[in-house]
Amino acid sequence: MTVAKKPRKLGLKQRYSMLTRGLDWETTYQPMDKVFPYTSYEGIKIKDWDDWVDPFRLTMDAYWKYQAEKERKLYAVIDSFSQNNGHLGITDARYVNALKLFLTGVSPLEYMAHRGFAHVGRHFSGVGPRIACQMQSLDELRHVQTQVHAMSHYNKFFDGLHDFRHMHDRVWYLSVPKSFFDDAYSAGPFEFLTSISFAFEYVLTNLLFVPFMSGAAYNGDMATVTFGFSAQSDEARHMTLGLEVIKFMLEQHEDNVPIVQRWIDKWAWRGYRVLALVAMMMDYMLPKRIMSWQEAWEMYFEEAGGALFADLARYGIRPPKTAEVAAKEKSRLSHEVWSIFYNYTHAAAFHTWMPSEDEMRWLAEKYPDTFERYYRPRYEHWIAQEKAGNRFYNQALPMLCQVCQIPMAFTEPDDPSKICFRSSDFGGDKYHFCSDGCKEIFDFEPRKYVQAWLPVHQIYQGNCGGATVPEVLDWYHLNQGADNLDYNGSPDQEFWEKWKADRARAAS
Amino acid sequence: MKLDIKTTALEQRRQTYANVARRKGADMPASRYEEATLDLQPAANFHYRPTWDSSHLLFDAGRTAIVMDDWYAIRDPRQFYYGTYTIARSRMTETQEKNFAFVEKRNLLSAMDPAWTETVKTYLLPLKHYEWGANMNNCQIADLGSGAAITQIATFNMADRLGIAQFISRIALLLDGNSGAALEASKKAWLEDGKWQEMRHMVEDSFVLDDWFEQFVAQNFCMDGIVYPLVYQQFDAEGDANHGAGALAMLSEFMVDWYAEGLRVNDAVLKLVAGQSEANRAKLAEWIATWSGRAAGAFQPIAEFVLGENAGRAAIAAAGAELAARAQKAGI
Amino acid sequence: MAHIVSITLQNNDDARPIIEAIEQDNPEATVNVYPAMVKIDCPGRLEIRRETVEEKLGRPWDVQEIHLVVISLAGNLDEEDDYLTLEWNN
Amino acid sequence: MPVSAIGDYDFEPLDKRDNFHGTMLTYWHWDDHLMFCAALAFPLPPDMPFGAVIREVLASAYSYHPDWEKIDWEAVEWALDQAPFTPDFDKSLAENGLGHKSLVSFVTPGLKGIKGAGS
Repeated sequence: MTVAKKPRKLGLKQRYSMLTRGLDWETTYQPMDKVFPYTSYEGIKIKDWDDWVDPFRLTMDAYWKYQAEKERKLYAVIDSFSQNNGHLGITDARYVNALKLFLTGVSPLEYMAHRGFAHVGRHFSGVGPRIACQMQSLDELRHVQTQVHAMSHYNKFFDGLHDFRHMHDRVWYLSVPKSFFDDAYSAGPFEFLTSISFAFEYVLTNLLFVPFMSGAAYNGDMATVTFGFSAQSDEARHMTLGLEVIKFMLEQHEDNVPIVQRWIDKWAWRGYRVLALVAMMMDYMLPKRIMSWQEAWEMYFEEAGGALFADLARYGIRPPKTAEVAAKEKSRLSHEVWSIFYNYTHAAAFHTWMPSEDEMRWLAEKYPDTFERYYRPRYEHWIAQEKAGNRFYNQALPMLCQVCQIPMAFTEPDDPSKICFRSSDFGGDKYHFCSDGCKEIFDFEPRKYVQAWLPVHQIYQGNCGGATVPEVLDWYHLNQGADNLDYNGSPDQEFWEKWKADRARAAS
Repeated sequence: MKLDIKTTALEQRRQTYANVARRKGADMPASRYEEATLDLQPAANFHYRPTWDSSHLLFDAGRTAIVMDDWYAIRDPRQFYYGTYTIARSRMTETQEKNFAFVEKRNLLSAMDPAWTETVKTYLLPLKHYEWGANMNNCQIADLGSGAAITQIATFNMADRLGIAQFISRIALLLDGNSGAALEASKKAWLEDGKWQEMRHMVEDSFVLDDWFEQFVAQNFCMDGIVYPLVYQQFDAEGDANHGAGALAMLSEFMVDWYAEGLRVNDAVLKLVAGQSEANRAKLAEWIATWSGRAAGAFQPIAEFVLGENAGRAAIAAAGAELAARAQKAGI
Repeated sequence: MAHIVSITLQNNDDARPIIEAIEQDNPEATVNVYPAMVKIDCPGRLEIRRETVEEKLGRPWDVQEIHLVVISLAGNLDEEDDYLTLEWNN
Repeated sequence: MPVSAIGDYDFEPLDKRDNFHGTMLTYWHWDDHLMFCAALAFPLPPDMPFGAVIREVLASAYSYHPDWEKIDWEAVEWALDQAPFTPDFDKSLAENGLGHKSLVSFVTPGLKGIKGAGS
């Protein structure tokens, strides 16, 4: 009888290792480099894939069990949110504009992450990292789908959410997040993991999800805070994957260090530029605020990132160059970005507005060095113009950065009053950048970035539905007069004021 | 607070997202499956070509010979999106856990004939590598496929196949008392045992296919269409009837249910794709002929080993005939 | 000075026993409460012990159940049957 | 640096001048007036006179600003691709040395935006 009498007890690590390691094999009927054609071209040297340390040790059965429990809870909240018309419980309808930006700008990236992790989940030649990537691919599908479902209720009552996928592929500011992820997905598998798992998930997404979602809770949006935190419980796994990937590459070969360092510099910068949208969401779009962008940056990047990079120093890794410039920009980033959207909200699928006097006091308190000096005078002028029936809309299209694709609105690191212009010549043409960070990225791989689909240039080339702004907005599927323009006077505002009046009447 | 329910605040401005409304009509409420699936894949204005495949764009529809007017014509008959998928699997896993606990507690595998235990180690345990191969192929479809509808199906397959590989590994641990010896021996068999080499050869060839839809056909229709009916129906029945292996069938309940569920999906996908054009139909017919023939030949040594030469051949032939009948029903 | 490791959990009933267990087993930990979440910081190292959580919970607890309530982490993670630790190696 | 890639990785830039239907792309920036959040992009015929750009193009974009009508055009300090230059208003953009994707920026002495705060 071969069935053992008393099975020995397996610890978590051992059991996980037995159920995963060893599933793969060295192929012999097809050469390994044909089965895994993408693992060497980036120059990363791996001596032994078995050195990989699994971050979390979830077998599929445990994965299904825990994830199903999370999904049951989440959908119970989403159901009750819509049954109870939870959209009426938020602090103010202006808040919904943050959700519009989230659904059109962020949710499609979750989908990209799903496909990107499927790509590396297939193409790494080690079983450990592949399983971690595959689970993440599955998680990311969860994130986009739960976001679409949570926002589905808002879409029934508010503008700007109705055609998020179509818009993501076309609308000018959405090319910022889109190009970010296209850049990562089109890179090799190691760079992809450095960009998304490490730079984005480990170093930066806390800034997106944690204070912003806590802010959603503070503003009465239970559906969003629930999907946000439920997604974050997966992010904790993803973050750990990000850190393990970096350590794995660094430990495998010293030649990997400079490559990884360059990727960290590149992706921390690129990710930081995308998060400029979040800076604006935090400081301007949450009616009740938890912390300022600057405070969040200090807590999640400077403090947490400081510890992380001190830990990686033993491999010869230094903090990303982003750190220095971002420290200089942190007191102006959100204001510069809000100004961009205030300029161009007639071409955006969400509303902007001028902060109230209370809100300006809060901004002044949080940003004592910059707000009163640079932004209040501008805002007061805009407010006066709006009162006079002359709300400012910038009538000409902006110059864009070739790499991050944000309008060239960022100021010199050492002078908040001067726009930062950088440029390079390549192949007989000029290319312009918003920063040294973006210029360095271009200069290293110009052939990649000359392909960029820059919305303003595409409009001028006649590829976006027509030569006039209304034609372009039609091409975006933007409902003009509803999705766009100032919050004041919008159908969203009319709806909200009416509801508030009804509520007041019912209460009296 | 008392509220007038007729307040305008409760008047919906729209029923669903515009992309869904364009397909269904604006007045139709949409299902969660539809909102979470339709048009989710980026479709235009890609910025950079992939450095790993610079002859294509990201999400290039030209990565398969199959041509569809609309890849979202494909729907999952189970209507699985992540939530419904994981909840369904967690239910199946609960049953599977109970079965494992039941078998383990009563040491039921010891009721198997010792010779049959060795047979099981030979035919069942190496399949964990076959499953891992199926995981890789579905992962590749999830990477390169066209449209969220089909890539979502492949993503769930990818996870399922890893899960099944792990269930098989757990059977191995039950058989070797957690020593890992059976896991190692079965990997050696997959790599070296002559009976397995045509299978491994076929699986490795499927890894390097250029066309992801051919991979879908080869893996999910043809190879599985031979392997699953044999292993989880014929072999289990033989073990149960003649070798005291009833408990083993309990441990493969997940696989049996999973395969039955997947049949409907795969057949529906093929029927829809074949119905799009004669060119698609011809391509599918070609792939099915190639891969079902190959799978039948590759698995024959195992079938003969388990069931005996004649019964093994007959079982392979029957599985091949069932595949042919399914293909015909799908219009191929 | 030791760098701060950190774990952020949802502020709900499932997480409460874990938060209490962390406080008990990590005297240096600071608990920061935000809307809907709790961020716990600790210099150098933080440990979550299964035994302590089970005491608080009054039932068996699998360390992997942490997946249901965790929001964010900072530090190198090690997970075993009996504990989960976060640590910086410097 | 070539891009790390499998196979050739060299593609036509999307913004070649030929793609702009006879115009060339130009960027214009008014210093100290960040109420206009960024420099502006205009596709313009290379033979368009420099002065006509100011009158017909820039005026429509910038005249919203109270400083616009106060500009002393004789005193304006110009830069072309960040090097000082003196445009001839009567000559064409091309004759003034502008190329595809050139950046023209200008400082208007004495005018520092709303309340002198650079907006």
